[in-house]
Amino acid sequence: MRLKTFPGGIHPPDEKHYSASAPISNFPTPKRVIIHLSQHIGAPSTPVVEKGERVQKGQLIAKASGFVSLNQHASISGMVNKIGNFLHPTGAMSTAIEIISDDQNDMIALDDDPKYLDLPVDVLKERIENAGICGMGGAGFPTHVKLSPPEDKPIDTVILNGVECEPYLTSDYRLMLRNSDEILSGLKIIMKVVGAKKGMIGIEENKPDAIALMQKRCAKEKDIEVVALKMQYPQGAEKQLIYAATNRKVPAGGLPMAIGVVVQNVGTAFAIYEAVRYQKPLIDRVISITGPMVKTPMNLLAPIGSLYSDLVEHCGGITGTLGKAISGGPMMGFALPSLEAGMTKGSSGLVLLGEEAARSMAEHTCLRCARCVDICPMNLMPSMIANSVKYDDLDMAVQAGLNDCIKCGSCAYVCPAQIRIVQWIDTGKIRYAEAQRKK
Amino acid sequence: MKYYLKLGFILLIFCAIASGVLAYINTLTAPIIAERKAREAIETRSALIPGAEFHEVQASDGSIFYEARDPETQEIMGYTFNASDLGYSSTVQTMVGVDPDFKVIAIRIVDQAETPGLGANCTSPSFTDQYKGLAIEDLYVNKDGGVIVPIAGATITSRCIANSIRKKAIEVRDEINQGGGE
Amino acid sequence: MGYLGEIFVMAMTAIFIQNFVLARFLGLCPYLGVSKKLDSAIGMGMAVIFVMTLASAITFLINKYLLIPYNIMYLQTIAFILTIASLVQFVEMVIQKNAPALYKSLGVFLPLITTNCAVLGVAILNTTAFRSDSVTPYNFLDSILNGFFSGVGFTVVLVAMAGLRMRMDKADLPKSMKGMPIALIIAGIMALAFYGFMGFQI
Amino acid sequence: MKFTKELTKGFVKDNPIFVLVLGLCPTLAVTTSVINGLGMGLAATFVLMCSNTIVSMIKNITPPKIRIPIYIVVIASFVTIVDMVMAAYLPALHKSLGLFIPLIVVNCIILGRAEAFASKNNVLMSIADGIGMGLGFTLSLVVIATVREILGAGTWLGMRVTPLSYDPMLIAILAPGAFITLGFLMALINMIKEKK
Amino acid sequence: MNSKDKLIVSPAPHMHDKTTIPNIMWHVVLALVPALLFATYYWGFRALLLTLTGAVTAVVCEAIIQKLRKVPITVHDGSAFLTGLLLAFNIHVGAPIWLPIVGAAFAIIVGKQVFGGLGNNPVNPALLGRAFLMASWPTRMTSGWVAVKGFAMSGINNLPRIANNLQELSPKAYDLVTSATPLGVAKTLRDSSFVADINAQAGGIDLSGRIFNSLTEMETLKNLFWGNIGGCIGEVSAFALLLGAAYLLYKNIIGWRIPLFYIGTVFVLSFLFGGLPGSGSSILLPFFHIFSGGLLLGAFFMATDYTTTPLTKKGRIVFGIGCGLLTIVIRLVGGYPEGVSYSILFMNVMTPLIDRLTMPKAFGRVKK
Amino acid sequence: MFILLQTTTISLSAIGLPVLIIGALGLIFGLILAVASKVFAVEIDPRVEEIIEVLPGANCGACGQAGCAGYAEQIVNGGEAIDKCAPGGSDVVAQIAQIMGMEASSSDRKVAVIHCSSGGHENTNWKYQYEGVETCKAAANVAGGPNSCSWGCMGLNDCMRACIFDAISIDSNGMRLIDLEKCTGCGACVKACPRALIDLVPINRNVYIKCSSKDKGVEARQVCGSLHPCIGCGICAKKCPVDAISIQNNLASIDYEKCINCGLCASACPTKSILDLLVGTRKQAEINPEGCIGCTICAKVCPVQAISGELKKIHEVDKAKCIGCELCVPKCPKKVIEMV
Ligand SMILES: Cc1cc2nc3c(=O)[nH]c(=O)nc-3n(C[C@H](O)[C@H](O)[C@H](O)COP(=O)(O)O)c2cc1C
Ligand SMILES: Cc1cc2nc3c(=O)[nH]c(=O)nc-3n(C[C@H](O)[C@H](O)[C@H](O)COP(=O)(O)O)c2cc1C
Ligand SMILES: Cc1cc2nc3c(=O)[nH]c(=O)nc-3n(C[C@H](O)[C@H](O)[C@H](O)COP(=O)(O)O)c2cc1C
Ligand SMILES: Cc1cc2nc3c(=O)[nH]c(=O)nc-3n(C[C@H](O)[C@H](O)[C@H](O)CO)c2cc1C
Ligand code: SF4
Ligand code: SF4
Ligand code: SF4
Ligand code: SF4
Ligand code: FES
Repeated sequence: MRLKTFPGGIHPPDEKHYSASAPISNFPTPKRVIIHLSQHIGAPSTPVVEKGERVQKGQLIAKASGFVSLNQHASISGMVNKIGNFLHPTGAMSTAIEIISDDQNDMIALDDDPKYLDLPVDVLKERIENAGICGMGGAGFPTHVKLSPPEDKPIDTVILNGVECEPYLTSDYRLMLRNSDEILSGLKIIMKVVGAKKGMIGIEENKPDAIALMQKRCAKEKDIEVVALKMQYPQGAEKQLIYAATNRKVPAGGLPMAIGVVVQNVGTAFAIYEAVRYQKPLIDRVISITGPMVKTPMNLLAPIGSLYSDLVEHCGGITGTLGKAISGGPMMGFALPSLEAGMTKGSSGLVLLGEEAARSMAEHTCLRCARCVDICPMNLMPSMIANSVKYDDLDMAVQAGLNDCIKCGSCAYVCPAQIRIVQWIDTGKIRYAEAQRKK
Repeated sequence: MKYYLKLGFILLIFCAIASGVLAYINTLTAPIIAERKAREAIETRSALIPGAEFHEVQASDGSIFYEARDPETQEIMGYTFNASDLGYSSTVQTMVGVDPDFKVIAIRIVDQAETPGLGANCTSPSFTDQYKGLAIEDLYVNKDGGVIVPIAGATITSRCIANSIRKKAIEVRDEINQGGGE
Repeated sequence: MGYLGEIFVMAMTAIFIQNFVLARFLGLCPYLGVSKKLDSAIGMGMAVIFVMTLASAITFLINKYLLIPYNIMYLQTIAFILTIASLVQFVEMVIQKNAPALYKSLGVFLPLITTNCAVLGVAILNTTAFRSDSVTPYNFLDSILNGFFSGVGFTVVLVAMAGLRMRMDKADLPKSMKGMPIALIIAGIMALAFYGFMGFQI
Repeated sequence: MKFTKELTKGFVKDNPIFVLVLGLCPTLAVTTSVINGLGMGLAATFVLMCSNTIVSMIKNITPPKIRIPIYIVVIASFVTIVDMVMAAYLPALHKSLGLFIPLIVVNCIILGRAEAFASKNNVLMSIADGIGMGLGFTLSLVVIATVREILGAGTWLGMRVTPLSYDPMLIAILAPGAFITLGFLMALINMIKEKK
Repeated sequence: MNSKDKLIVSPAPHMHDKTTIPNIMWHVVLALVPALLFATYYWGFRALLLTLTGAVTAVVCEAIIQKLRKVPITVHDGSAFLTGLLLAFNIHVGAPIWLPIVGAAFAIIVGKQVFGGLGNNPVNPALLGRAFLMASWPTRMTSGWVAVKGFAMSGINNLPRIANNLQELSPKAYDLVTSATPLGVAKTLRDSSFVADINAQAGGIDLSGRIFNSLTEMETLKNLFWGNIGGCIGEVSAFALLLGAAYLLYKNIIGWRIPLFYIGTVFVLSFLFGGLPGSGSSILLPFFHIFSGGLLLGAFFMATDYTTTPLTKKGRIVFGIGCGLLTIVIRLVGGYPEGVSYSILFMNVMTPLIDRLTMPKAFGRVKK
Repeated sequence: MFILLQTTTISLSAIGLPVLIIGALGLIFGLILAVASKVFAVEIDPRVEEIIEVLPGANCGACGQAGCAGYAEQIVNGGEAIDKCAPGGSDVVAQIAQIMGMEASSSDRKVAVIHCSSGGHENTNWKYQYEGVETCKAAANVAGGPNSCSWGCMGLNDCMRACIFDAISIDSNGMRLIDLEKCTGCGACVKACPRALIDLVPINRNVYIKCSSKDKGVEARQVCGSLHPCIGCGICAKKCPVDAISIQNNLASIDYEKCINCGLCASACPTKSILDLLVGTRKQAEINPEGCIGCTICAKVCPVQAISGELKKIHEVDKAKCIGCELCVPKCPKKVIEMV
């Protein structure tokens, strides 16, 4: 069978060998956690605890400040030490709640509800909302919002995103191997919530055991299909995945629901399952600590807010001189100025690179080689966008696709002139927003 | 309405004065120009067939050529005519003098706008002198089997000159022969 | 070769082989002045086509029915330029009043063209031009067509120039080359590229 | 003095070609040789001077609505005079300048100066302006033609100035060479300006 | 900066493909080596000398200009070397040594550096250099060509097949087939007065038709393929060029669109119109047009120059077709026997417009 | 072209005919244009008309617009610069400026000032090694910017590139320096700086706060590389004789409506984060006893009470106190105060 995929795209080395064979292990309760109020797209959450207050594991410490916002829960028990500015995994400073562990590890009570699938949709949604779940595939969109499509946009298909096309990262992969049943249950919950008939799980061919396992689990499910995909970056991007799996194109500027699709990360599905069945808030997730500089790369189930430095310590520390620490994957992740950042619900990995690998070459003038144009999965003109932004021609940049870019980084990856196309595009988007505001 | 008329009238005055002045100057220069042109033509002809007296002849197709006669004996010394054809980037016009046997006496390029340094070199004597004494049937550049060495890098121009003279000369000869026959 | 063939030759000659700008050196001021933006270049080009066609027609008539019969060819320059200037100004006023949309995209360029060598140039050249057999002088229709195609030729290089210059706006040119120098060098390069059409035997 | 100022400004400060970039068609078309450049320059100077004079004389009796046609008529008259005189006395030059003599009419410098200067200044100043601008124009033409003639034909004013072994670079006297030469000359001027 | 001990932070992506500019350029140079070897084999040391002279001049000029401009000197990236190399490839081996020097200097200075260097030039510098040489010293560029030892310039070796005693029958025809390049012969055979002449000289037999047939027969095509003809240094052997082209295609350095549509257009048009006026067509005709002249060199190595060709996929198709069309038009009715360089130059000039008109629609965007 | 009149005598027809014909053409066209200008008249902004009048009417296109009328239109409605007309030269520019009412007087012109002394180059403490697009705007967006101070200059010169008048340069300390002569106050740099460090200040004000940090004092000291951060201590505000300084969010700012250029704040600032351009060049007031009538006005305006004297008695300046603000000089009714 010809594997499905999308037009364009690149083939970076997948580098998953560092951590692919490490099963998920538990990260012991850390000394302190830093829980950011902005772990998601939308308004930052509002703290409901004060400095000096003791909190239980799982206790609500910040609540959503609007519909498109999120609840945050304590991921360990202990004392609220400070509410202030801390390093965010995106590299910038941002407001967070610091909790110092008291090693009690007492958790709020959970109750099991094995008949969860019979609950009414409202209750399901409410449990998801209460649990503070946002997308765990990277963008961090509040899941309860995504699962409330307007009436006039019926959803017929839910796709679980198990692609994990970013090099190095293996958290979704290991999660699929460990919790395949739970993920499947999560998918069924999502399908029920949005009323979809069909479910799909998209997995790339470089994870054959995950494909096999999922196929085995789905063997009896008529409405659920495992879609094996050709290896190609950025297959995991929503629009590309939808096209690969269903041949439908999300309209530019539109959302997947416009064509009746909802995409959720497999980790999100797992969190949804836990939230619905046990009413467990989202307080931990699987994260890959990997890369050539990590002594023993691992996939850790760690409390949200754990410091990257602690996680690295747990993995045996750093070998050699650290050049760059990337929160997320190397294609879209953020380089950090230090490891003292608390992980968020969207932190799927930390990649540590040596000096050599971290260095990049200086920008040259665009050669117009058109490699970027050829591989752009969104069919844009990356070089033209970058150059137009550089010379302040925003109109041209928009015509060349500024606003359609998903910032996958494929263009910058292939550019022989080392042009930081994505950074130019980012700058362009900021300037464009400024210009729009002025109008 | 009066205002418009006034405007029109002012412009009229200006135009009138201007054209009056120009017309006057024209009456001064026109004769000089005309005379110069005529003189040039005569000079060229005389240079081609020195010492002759020229008589205009109208060919049956309306074109004009000249009979050169000895001013004393009235013996025909030859003919001159203009030949032209499209060269590389312009029409090249040549004035040719031939003897009564239609062997070339001399040629002169009278008008051309070929590429300077290339085709435009056709006016140089080193090119035109080659024609002297050639029979009109032999007017080919060497690439076409004749003896005329083309101007370096401008075969097209050279070829056009040779060909135009040959064709025109044959026409003129036929004309004369016919006329003579009658 | 029928008349269609003649038209084809005329078009090829005017557009590519004897391009007004690149080979005849006419209309250089707008070529270098109005080629900074693609949109204005297109507007200008259209306006030039219009004016050149119109001027070819009217000057042909003036030449044929006024200047030649009364033997005052030496007044050609003054008669032509007066006619062209007045006519264009008149047309401009008409368009501005009656078709504001057209005026915006095209009419605004009209005054720019009045005093442009290309227009007077085509008018004068028409009076001495021959068809491809190099004996038949241009008739009324020939003149109009020649004016039209010459305008098209102008437009083609003007628009191409605008494209190239917009690319140069986004390049790290040496400081001293910015502006006119680079435009002139591009013009030279274009002229060289058009040499491919030289010596066509059509 | 104001008169000398008006006279000399066209040479460098307001040079019509290198600074104002006007009247490019004749500039590029006739500068294949110095003699042509000189001829064209002087012809334009004459027209410029005369038309400036007349325009400045009649400035008070021209109604604005038909100002331009009147100026054009004035200019065209002088152009025609130049044309006829040149044809009569300098036939060779007349032939090589060809079409570009009548086209002096539409040379932007001339109408521009008539409008911008002569129609607002007195006769003396207008004459100074006309001569100055005209000579500036001529000067530029000669400079360009010098470069082109030497490179492209190996001669200057018809005299051979290069060693016989020099194989002239034809392109300099062809169309592309005209553009490129002017481009580089202007870049040179920019460079000198920057240094200052 | 006093930050050497700090972590490196840069925007995503943090991985990069290994391909760099020098990498690409030197690969292209490598792909041209077979052609250079063939030329050296055929014409001896002089071919090598001219080529290297061109390349080195280009490098030196680029270095000098960059020094004057006070920008980093980047001659190691090979683009100047490549420009010089390709320029010299477009000159015939009989040319004086100063020709590639002057041409390369012009190509680099006017063709590239005045625009700010690599990536900014509007037209192909090497071809601009060639056009400059053609316009400046047409005689030098078009005379003094040298045939490969033991072969005729036109590639027609089997003269008896045309006529046993061609030299006596028609000296003009003999001259033509021995001393003109294949395209030169084809062009001359389109001159009706010439054709009438030689046919008359030969006493009424269709000499021109015979010559043309010999030109397009298998044996001559073989000579064209291996390079046993007269021509410019780089274009001589179709085989060597195809070898290099295959390497570049395999390495993904050049795309397939431009060469395919360029050659495809030439194929179709020459099949339809490539014969002598009035004579029929043959499937060998396109091959004659493709293997002769600089078409393969142009299509694979010069029409694919990144900087001067369209960015968009559709644009590259338009570009290829445009080049093919112009090449054939110039070859058949133009003023030169060969039209590759001018057609590419012309399309270079049109490139910004093509790019504009063929902007792709973003994924998911519908046509208005 | 010249089919010639073969007459040598000046005949009537040789001159009369052309006069008639061209004259008629002139009459016709004059009429047409005159009538058309009435019939097809279009309302336009009178300023556009005025500018058209002023422009040379050569329609050469040198301005890049569609002829003179197009340019005039663009000046009035499109915000085009007024100095683009090549044939017109400088006279025309002046005339257009008048029509557009654009003459700016030079005394109250504003110039740009950079409120940061780190210069983002040698002096800053770095948070990380930045590798990326070398513009401030782009860098500001990568992990909050490469310098530790999140308020300070990153030194990637967006301002310098934005200035088309070449007014910004880098001094030997790596600081961005604005040439007050060249600066036209166009504000391009103000817009360009992503950290909003640049501000337009009247040219006759010579004391600036060279910091924009809103961090608390301790923090500011830690992160600032230049060691001249504003720590918001408020000493300057207390020292200011005219209350021109206010402290908000740990940062001092000067109200230039009030500032008198005395420089007291600059000398008082413990972290030396106030720049005083006039330091060392200030003169002190001296009262010429000959003319002093003892009106006490000067003593009243002096912000530092450096002038003393009784009513109707000769006043004196206490050199130890005078700060050289020159406030007294213009107030003296007898004009006997001089700065020496
Ligand atoms: C402003 C905004 C509004 C969104 N609204 C919805 C929504 O109403 N329904 C939905 O299913 N997804 C919604 N999404 C989520 C997107 O479909 C998508 O999942 C999210 O942007 C992350 O996708 P990515 O990681 O591929 O970028 C929204 C996203 C954004 C940024
Ligand atoms: C370039 C790119 C690559 C992505 N790769 C993945 C991926 O490998 N796995 C994944 O789950 N989400 C990936 N995403 C995010 C998805 O687009 C989408 O947001 C997500 O699957 C939605 O699920 P969630 O809301 O549960 O996170 C990627 C997004 C982009 C823009
Ligand atoms: C810029 C340029 C100008 C040319 N001008 C002429 C010309 O005026 N006359 C001409 O016959 N060929 C001209 N040619 C054509 C070439 O020189 C052509 O190769 C030549 O005519 C062939 O003749 P050959 O066999 O003597 O080299 C010109 C070519 C170029 C590139
Ligand atoms: C596939 C390929 C083809 C190239 N072809 C040319 C060429 O034809 N002429 C040339 O001067 N440079 C060529 N270059 C080199 C380089 O692109 C050239 O110097 C730039 O045009 C200068 O900006 C080529 C480079 C590549 C990668
Ligand atoms: S332009 Fe945007 S969508 Fe296209 S390859 Fe680059 S980052 Fe990806
Ligand atoms: S890949 Fe880089 S060099 Fe190539 S066109 Fe895109 S931006 Fe330019
Ligand atoms: S950009 Fe404007 S305000 Fe800023 S320094 Fe330059 S001239 Fe002054
Ligand atoms: S723009 Fe702002 S941050 Fe950048 S160098 Fe200038 S003052 Fe500093
Ligand atoms: S001189 Fe200005 S357009 Fe020709």
